[in-house]
Amino acid sequence: MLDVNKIRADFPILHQQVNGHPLVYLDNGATAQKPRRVIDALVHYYERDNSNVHRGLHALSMRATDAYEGARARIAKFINAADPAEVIFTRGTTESINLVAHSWGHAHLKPGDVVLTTEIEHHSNLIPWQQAARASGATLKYVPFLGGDAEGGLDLAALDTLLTPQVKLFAFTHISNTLGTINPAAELCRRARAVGAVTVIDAAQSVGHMPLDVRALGCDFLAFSGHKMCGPTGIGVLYGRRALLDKLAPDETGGGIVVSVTYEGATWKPAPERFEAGTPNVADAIALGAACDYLDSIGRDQIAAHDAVLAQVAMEKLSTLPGIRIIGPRTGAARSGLVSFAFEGVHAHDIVTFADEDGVALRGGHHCNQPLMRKLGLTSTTRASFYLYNTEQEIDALVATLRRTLKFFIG
Amino acid sequence: MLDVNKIRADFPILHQQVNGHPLVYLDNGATAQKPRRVIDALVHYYERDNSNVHRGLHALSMRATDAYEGARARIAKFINAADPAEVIFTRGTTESINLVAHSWGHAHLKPGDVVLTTEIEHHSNLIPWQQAARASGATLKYVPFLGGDAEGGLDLAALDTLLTPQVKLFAFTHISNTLGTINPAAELCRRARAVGAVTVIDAAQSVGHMPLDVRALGCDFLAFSGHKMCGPTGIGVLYGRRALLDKLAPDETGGGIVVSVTYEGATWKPAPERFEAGTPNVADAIALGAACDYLDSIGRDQIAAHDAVLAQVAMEKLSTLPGIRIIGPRTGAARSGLVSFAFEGVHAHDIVTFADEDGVALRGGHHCNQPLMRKLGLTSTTRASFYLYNTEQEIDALVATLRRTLKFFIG
Amino acid sequence: MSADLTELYQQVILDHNRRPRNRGKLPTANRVAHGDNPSCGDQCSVYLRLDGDRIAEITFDGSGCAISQASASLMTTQLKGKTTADAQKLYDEFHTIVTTGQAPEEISDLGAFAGVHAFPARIKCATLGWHAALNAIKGDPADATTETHKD
Amino acid sequence: MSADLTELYQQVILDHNRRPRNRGKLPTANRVAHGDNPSCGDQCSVYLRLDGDRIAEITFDGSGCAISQASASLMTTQLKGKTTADAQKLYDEFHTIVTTGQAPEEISDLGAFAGVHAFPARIKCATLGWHAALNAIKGDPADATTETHKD
Ligand SMILES: Cc1ncc(COP(=O)(O)O)c(C=O)c1O
Ligand SMILES: Cc1ncc(COP(=O)(O)O)c(C=O)c1O
Repeated sequence: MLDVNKIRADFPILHQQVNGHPLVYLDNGATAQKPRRVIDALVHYYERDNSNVHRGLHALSMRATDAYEGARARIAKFINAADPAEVIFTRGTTESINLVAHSWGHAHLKPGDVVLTTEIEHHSNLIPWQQAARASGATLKYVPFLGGDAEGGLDLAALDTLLTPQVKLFAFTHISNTLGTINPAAELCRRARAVGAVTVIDAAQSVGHMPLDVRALGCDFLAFSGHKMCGPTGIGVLYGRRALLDKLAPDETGGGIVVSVTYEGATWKPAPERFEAGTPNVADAIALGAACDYLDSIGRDQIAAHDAVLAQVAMEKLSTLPGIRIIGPRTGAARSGLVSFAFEGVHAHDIVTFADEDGVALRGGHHCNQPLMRKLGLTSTTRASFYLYNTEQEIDALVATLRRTLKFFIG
Repeated sequence: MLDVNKIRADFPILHQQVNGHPLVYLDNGATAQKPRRVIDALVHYYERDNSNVHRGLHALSMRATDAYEGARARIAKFINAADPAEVIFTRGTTESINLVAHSWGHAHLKPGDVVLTTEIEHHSNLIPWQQAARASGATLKYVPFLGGDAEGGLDLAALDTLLTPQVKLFAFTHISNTLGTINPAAELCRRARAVGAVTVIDAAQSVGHMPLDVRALGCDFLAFSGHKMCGPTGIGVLYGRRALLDKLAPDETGGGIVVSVTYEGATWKPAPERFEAGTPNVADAIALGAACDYLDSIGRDQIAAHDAVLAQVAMEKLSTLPGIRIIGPRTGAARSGLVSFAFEGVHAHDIVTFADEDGVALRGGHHCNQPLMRKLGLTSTTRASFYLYNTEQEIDALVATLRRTLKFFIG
Repeated sequence: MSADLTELYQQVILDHNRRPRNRGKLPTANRVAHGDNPSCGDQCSVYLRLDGDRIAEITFDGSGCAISQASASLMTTQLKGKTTADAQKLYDEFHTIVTTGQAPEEISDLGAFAGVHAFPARIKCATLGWHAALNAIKGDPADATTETHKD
Repeated sequence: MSADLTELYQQVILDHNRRPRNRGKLPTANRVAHGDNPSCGDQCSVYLRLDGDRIAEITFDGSGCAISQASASLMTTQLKGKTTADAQKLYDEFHTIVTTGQAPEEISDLGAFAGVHAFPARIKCATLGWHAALNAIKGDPADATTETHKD
């Protein structure tokens, strides 16, 4: 069990009033808050060690380089990568996926090939593949999702038909940011590997919320963002298997990635440098390492259990509200710590505005999932998403504010 | 005249000992240090306002969005852009240039076209154009540089011949990071425009060091990094003229840039959103706005004058050292606040290591300028680069440590 | 409920949200335009029958929050029978109302949207239908995406 | 000068830097390899004449800091006449010296590089020539880029 009071003390932002009420932050699916330790890592860096990395031999530059490469090693450990060189720093999940779609897609995709993804992807794991397919002449196909109690789960029977030898790459989300579905990622990788497809996991919603081991998952690439796992904005990771990275050309080029440059051309350093053109986001990478330390000091297994309990409690309490439709997998199915819901006749944005009046931070909209929304017959949902610092009392506050809103709009 | 003592008090990092000596930080060409105000902006954001932007209607999200868009407007003012929408946030100069090379290059370059750049460019304003030329079949040409007293100045006579109607794009640096050359950017833009070429200015070394006005320069694109102008790492800007941006497709795709998405395709929002896929680096963008406030509170004209005096004093004092070769334009020519030099028989890295023993932070190497180094007949130089917090006493410390080093190696 | 929120969700707005006027496609329309609010997913289509420079008939269709739906509904009641020049003038007044909270005396129901100014993120909702209507008048087939406009 | 720096720039290193041994191309070479230190621009080419598994002759060429040039120079004096197996063994010992600062008793001049361990950023400089030599022995035409190696 998490000592949530102790944890809350680590997060300065939580201790504020919003519109006269204590802040109830239930928008963790969009971004997580930052513990003191992460903020301190930034301050420490800028007050003591700030310097450009890699190309410097003076004390600050060596300290900065050690801290930056130390963060890379720390993150490699966090996801159990075989080699720190498999951790490439990016701006976030979106950039990580674009890097694979551009560099890998450009080198490997051709007409007749199939890129496979699913119907429940975030726009960031959807549009880059539409673009890669268009640029190469490959075909993009989607694994459909199920309805009923397993709503939002992938149709694994359809996968049998879809996973042909023409499939060169299979990109799927670990956890759906709208439905809360937890996909059986290791199984999906195993089956993709069986037909020779490269796998890309969108771990934006999972890496900070549950134990994650890239070697146990057996994926080729895995993308995530620091800001959703208590790290700073502007930093994320592309994990790639070394054997694949060493054969890939860089997407962005410039300083820091080259062995030799003439006016005619350039040769590349190996990974990870090859993929990190320009001055990297040193401070935020270091602070992301601090976020790993923080989460591991709490325990991601504990966090996952805590998230699951809150989601369960939330679903039970929310289902007492008149006219609510809760989206995503029901009892039994694997489900993460977020709950999306909708009411007939009251729009998500009005709900979010009313909740904000009571200090409750929710998200309403299409959650960067427009095609999925359409399939669900909705234009938007309201989403409450939980993390290690949330409490059952906060769920009561959520239910209370929703009840007031419904009363106002529906009577 | 700058009140340097007062300024130094704003920079926590400067008040430390390195190897038993007060830190003398002369590596500003690589990255600048951060004033308290910039660090505080980060802390304030993470302690009070942190939230995802754009898609949220709760208090934190609205505050974060206002601060993020406020930073965009602040930076637009800093460079005198006509419209905040012309400011696109990137990771830094390198990513900004890659964005133009990819998006603009892909749409506009074809065999027979010429991309023009110069022989003195940083790898980040060189390799992306080599790649764009290769991908499109265009030819890459270089404006040569001069020797003698104007060493490193561009050969403007050669430009007459080079600037033909085949030139579709001309990319050049505002200030050379190795030579200190200040290019006549407005004139270069004017002449490029006369043949219908689009202009890209690498302002990495200039924007934080002198007043800069994109409309007075008359450029189409301009790229810079936050970390070299007292802002945080991981944030930079691509300025683009609105008329050009609105016709450009995004390079990276994903959440936040779309109007409508189906399983078949997507349509883009206008600039700047179109070019900022995924969760942006909110905190660092806001802190970059704070860096603009800070620099303007001092005055960039004042900073430019201070830099120039230090460079002048440094060149005079350095020229007393036996066997020194000072690189870059001499008396009279436009010159920024950095000085590169070399000694026969003592390698830059040994110099930097010895200087570090005395607390003096220098950079030695090819400065991401390998082809230029070769043309200069050098493999590396040592560079001292100045900023608003540096003093003449620090130049004395520099000269003293160099003298000791020369004594050790040469006798 | 806070005063701001009561101001935002005035009776007239709730009423138009519950019972939208002039909702649905217009079979006789000779102009149509569509508006999107991409950040939140609100959508609004406006159908017009222009008779010379007079708006003879107008309807709307779409989905979104109470503010966007009520605003589109109320707009149709205000624009019907007006000239296109009047429509632009009314929009300018409406824009002033939602951005400043200042409603001129003579303006009746549109003044109900004065509360929006305290919720800047919702201005886009309130103006979505108006942007679509003005685009329809202009005969501009491009989507009226609220984020291209400076509201 | 600090003790660390004196340790780094030992007399034997300065001597090899000032008067490099076996410098220049080797006309009779049957093996050659090139090494790069991309972060700092140091370069080193090593030329070998292998006679069976014995290094009959060895020279180097390149540019870089005192550490890299002295190390390459000293290396040539140590490897000449050795078998390729001995060369690998010597490199392993050298690597231990520069990463730990511990020089075994019996090793003579190579011990001069023990001071490098206090300057981790310079380990790449000290090993550059060695990487090129081992690649030449292996007949590996690929550049020995120090950043591919875990020093
Ligand atoms: C002239 C010039 N251009 C481009 C760059 C690249 O900037 P960044 O590494 O911040 O992307 C630099 C700095 O290293 C520079 O000095
Ligand atoms: C499942 C999923 N994938 C991708 C993303 C995109 O992450 P980012 O915006 O940090 O690039 C998100 C978050 O918005 C997400 O929830």
